[in-house]
Amino acid sequence: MVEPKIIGFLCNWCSYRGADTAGMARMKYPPNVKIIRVPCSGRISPELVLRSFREGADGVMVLGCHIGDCHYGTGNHRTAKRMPVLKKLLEYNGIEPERLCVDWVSAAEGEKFATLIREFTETIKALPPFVEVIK
Amino acid sequence: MSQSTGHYGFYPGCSMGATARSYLQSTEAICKALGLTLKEVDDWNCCGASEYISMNSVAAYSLIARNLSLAAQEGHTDLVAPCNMCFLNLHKVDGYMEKYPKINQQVGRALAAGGLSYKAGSVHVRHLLDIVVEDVGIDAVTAKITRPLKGLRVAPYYGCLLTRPDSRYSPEYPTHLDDLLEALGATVVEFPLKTQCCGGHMTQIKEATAYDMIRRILQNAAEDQADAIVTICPMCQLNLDAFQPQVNGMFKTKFHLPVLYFTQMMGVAFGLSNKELGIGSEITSSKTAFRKIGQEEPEEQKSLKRDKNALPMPRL
Amino acid sequence: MTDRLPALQEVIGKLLPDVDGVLGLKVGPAGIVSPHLFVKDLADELASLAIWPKEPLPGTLKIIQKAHPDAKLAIVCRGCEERGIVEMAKHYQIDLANVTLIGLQCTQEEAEFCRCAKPFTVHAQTTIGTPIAGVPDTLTDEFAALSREEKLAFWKEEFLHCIKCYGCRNICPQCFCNVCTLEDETWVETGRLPMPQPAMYHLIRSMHMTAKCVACRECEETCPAGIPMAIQFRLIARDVKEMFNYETGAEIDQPPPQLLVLEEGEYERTGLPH
Amino acid sequence: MSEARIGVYVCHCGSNIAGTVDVAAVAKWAEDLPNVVVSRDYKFMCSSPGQEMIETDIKELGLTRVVVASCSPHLHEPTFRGACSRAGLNPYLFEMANIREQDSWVTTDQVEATKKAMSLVAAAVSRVAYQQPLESLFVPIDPNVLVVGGGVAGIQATLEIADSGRHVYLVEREPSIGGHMAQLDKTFPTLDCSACILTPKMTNAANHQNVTLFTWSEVEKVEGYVGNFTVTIRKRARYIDEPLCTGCGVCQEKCPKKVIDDVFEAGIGYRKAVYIPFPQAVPNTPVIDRDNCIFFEKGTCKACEKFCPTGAIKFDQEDEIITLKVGNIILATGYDLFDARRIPQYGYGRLENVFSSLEFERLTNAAGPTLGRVVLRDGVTVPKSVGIIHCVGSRDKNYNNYCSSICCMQSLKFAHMVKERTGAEVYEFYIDIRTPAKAYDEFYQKVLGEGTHFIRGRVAEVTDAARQPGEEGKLIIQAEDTLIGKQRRIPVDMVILSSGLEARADAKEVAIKFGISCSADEWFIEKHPKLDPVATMTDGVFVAGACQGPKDIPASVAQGSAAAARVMSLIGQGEVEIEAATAIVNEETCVGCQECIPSCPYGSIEFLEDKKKAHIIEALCKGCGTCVGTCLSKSITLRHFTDEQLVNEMIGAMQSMKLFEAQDLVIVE
Repeated sequence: MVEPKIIGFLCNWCSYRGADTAGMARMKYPPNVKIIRVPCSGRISPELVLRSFREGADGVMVLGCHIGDCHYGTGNHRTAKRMPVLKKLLEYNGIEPERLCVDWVSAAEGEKFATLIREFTETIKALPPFVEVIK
Repeated sequence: MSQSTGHYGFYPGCSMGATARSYLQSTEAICKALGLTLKEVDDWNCCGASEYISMNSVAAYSLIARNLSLAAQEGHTDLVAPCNMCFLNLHKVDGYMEKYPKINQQVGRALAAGGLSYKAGSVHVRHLLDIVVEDVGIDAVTAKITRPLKGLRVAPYYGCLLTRPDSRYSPEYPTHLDDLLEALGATVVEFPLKTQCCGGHMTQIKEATAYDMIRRILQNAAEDQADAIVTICPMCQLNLDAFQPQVNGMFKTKFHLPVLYFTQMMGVAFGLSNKELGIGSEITSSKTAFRKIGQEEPEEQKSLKRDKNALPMPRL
Repeated sequence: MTDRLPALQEVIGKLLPDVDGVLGLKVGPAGIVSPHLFVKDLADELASLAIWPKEPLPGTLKIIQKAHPDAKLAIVCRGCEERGIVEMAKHYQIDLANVTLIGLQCTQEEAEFCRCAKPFTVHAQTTIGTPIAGVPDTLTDEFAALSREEKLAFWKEEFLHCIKCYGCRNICPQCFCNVCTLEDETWVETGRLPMPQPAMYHLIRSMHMTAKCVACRECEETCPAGIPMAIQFRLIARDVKEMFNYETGAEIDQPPPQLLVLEEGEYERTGLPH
Repeated sequence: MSEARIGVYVCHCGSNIAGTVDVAAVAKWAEDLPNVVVSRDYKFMCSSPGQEMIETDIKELGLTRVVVASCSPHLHEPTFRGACSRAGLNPYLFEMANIREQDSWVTTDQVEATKKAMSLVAAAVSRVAYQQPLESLFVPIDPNVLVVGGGVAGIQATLEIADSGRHVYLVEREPSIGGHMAQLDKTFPTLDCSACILTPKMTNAANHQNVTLFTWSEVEKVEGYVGNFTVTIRKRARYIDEPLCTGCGVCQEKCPKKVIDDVFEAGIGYRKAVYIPFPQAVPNTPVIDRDNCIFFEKGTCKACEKFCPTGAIKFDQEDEIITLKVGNIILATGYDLFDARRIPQYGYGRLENVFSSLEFERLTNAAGPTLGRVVLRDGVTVPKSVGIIHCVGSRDKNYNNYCSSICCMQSLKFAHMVKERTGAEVYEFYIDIRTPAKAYDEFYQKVLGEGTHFIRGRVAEVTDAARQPGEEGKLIIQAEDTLIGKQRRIPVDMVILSSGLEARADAKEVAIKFGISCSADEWFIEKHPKLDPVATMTDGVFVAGACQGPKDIPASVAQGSAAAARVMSLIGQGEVEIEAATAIVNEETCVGCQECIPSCPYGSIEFLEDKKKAHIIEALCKGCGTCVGTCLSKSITLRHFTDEQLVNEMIGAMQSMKLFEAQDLVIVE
């Protein structure tokens, strides 16, 4: 089975540091996710996610701070309002909504981050490769 | 919360028909008074107590799950088991079937052989005390009181199974029976051994050990001048009540503590007759204790008045 | 379709003297109906007033208001157009202050044409025609019942016909951006027909229609390939209603959900993890 | 960006990266990436030779972009940015690929780890080409400092900063500073009298000309950013006019209302409705406890007003709201004691002679309710045997998993003091004796020498139900003695519970108020647990003492000084560099729909009525990019995180992944 290609947009203050915490604790997880750092999950516009799918990503992760923990106060509230609509849109276009993972990881949750990556990679591996949709 | 109509599935258990007939009589009496209808599950079978589970666990679980399946078929979402042992076994099996797919599968196969099936978690197993305190509520109980038990000192005995391994009440120090008895007007004594074991079947296996365990509980109740012990399980009632002569013989003590069911105490407070409540069938007679109702309490031995330079206690 | 014409003519006629102009539809010399600003000095033009086929007037109103910010205008608007105007006002594209709405209620036939759930105006003081109940949107419901694979195939088939003429964007009253993201190479490839799928053009436009689309179905009506893209917009509108308790264009002073932070209980309805 | 000349540097990080990633292969592979003119790998890029390599390449090869593939940007982005600017290259023309924390350390398979490193490098190279030079904003630092919490850590920080000539506002929630340390009698291991070593510091802090002390006050709101915080403080009404009050204490004598003091006396002593918490309180101005004062309840009494020689009682006094401008903030808010009532089987709150650690501290304190006499709850009987239980609520999966670090030494101190004052038999129930600092273990040996019995096992139950003869009237401690493999029942007169430390009950709200975050146990999260324990992720906000995690007095004092040093160094620099990555509106394409304005968490976007366009106030913008994500017409760009950069970073990663997928590249070992 071809290894899924996954793009992860992580917010600099919580989820990116959560990834570093998982690294510092030497937790192991599949290498499929390539992480792109953004200041806040609020910066991630739906177009960025769609463009990643268009480029052939089999899965996209949008990880931010827990609601109430955002370093910028209410940045992640916007994510919580945009991404569910985007998930519905994927569904209405016949694209599996599970291809978009939206979750919250704090700087201390290395374990949760590693588990999230393992589970998401498995979910995507179970789906047909996205490239087939493009043809 | 159970069905709002106050209808429950009822799993009486084997002792209610025999040694604990008074528990059954008093249960039916207070249910009538509180408007609860307990519909006995048709063709229920023994709950395996503690012996069968230690012999062959899957067979025991299947035997127990049969009762759950029957209750579910009769459409009950709540199944009431007044005895601690039945409650624990039914509750445990329901939990195991939900948590361990292997057990769920094996028990499922066994039930299917009898044309039955059971979806884990579909029936909430409840103890009768939990129904009275949570669903009926203590206010509704106090509204029914015509003869408060004022003057009677009682030791609330939960037994060791009700709140373990997990329950909505503190496993070490539950207080919901205390609250109920207090609402009935009785004085609830300090009773730290309220969840210590009464010896269970040890009375048949090694009397000396069982009698020492029973002595501790009687001694702890007697120390606080309790007039009676109030319990919620036929096994505990039997052990604490029936073996008092043997304990007195072995340890040269002079305990005379009647052991009654909380449903009997509620019945008395509701003004029901002894006959209706099966009062009098206990081995250690409760006549002297019930005479205390309405009388003044004996003077506290430990001076309750705080010494002037006594240090304040942390509030609970 | 023309039964309400005399009543409309009468209302406009009475209104003309005290407004700078009334925006409505007029039959042109070649019999083509197009938006027209009726003014009091040319009152006789009312004779060629038209009702059908409908044209989205809010876009035109915006252009006139941008040019003449303090002109006192009136506009003939159906239910969807009224919702369009309300929504545009929330984004400061139209100033509701000096606009009087002349409500035109749709007939059963017109409502069915647009599969419209609310073929009537709510805020307009003067209205013409009797409001009727909404019509079920069977096309959208049938689509919603399709399986994932069927949905994929449905759009693959539909979007193959898309020639990217941007007609749906141009006609849409809510698409008021000066420069459109859909024309930016970073997001939507240019020069490729049929467009590769997943069709970035349509996906991005659907996202932009969140809490904006007022279900006026002009996009479908104007599409040369007859692509039913409004299905996506309407399904998203249902989700926005359910998740954020917001109906596009319904309340004048209810701010669009994307502008607000999460309210009590809103997060639970997004289906996102706790 | 065809004309970019990119240098790629792949770090070995000793074996941290090279152990799993074939760094030479990555460097070799990167040579063929677009616009890459040089690609090297080196043992330690962050070392000075590593940095010099970058600097010489920039100068000699005319590099216009630099990519370093090494550790997390949170560690060495400033280091490499420094190297670039030293060589004359704008620091924002630099990008990192995190191939350690997010690759070598988390991937087992070496081939996969190397391919991932290559994709991350490709992404960084593809992104860096689109990066533009930026000039950071320099903002002056307000030299005033806010210290929140007047415990030992807060006092230490306040004194150090005030001594350096800067002004400090010290805010303390209780009527007096001193914190938990003021409640203790002796401190381990030196058995110093706690008040004797703390009071001089307290009075210094209060009388220091560079310190403004706000007691009985709380911070309500914090706005702004490093160097420019605006802090709103609520100074609660004391109902006593501080300048007039001489601290003579007459009001406390005359006040008829006696109340249990749950805070300072930990519930074991009393105080009046008008009170100072302890004799050496600083300031020694009392406060009137509104909830228990008879005047406020029934409108009568006013005894204090009648007898006050200076007429300082002011019943109509109102809370005061004060706004301060400060440049830096130090949080030293301390800890809460674990409430032993949550363990019913230990009987605290039910069995009379079970005491919490703070209660026992007050018992032994000469100014305490029993003037230092160790007695039972009846206030009279001296105990003949005492049981001390360690790890109450700590190292326990039902309560707190962590070790509270101070309870062992505290219990040893209790054992010594019980022995010294009562000669009673002492039993300590422990899991491990932890004595991790100077002279700690010697203290343990001393307590052992005094004949204290140590039983290794977690206590199952404290009960007053006697079972064997000789247990009547006693508290029986039941525990498993793991060293002899038996259950033991030890009857004692008194039990002391060495409860663990917990984060303050309101830690979460305080963290949100100051813009920092909490761990799962609600301790404040430091910038880096090992390398930066007193800073936080929010510039200008520092933490010190137990609020950051359980620690003893020496560690708290050390952190107080550390936080003070960090603040003084920032003030010394006079200005602070503000992230240049702020957002800017493209006024041609903005259509004035104003959707971005409410989306900004800092309200830093204004609407220009004349031009009908949005405009971002650069000084207020923190560069979060929420407005960029909101704007449908893409009219707002966030410098250093533009759409072009992020999309190309994604494309760089995707194309390399597709390449590997196609070639199923085999890495030559």
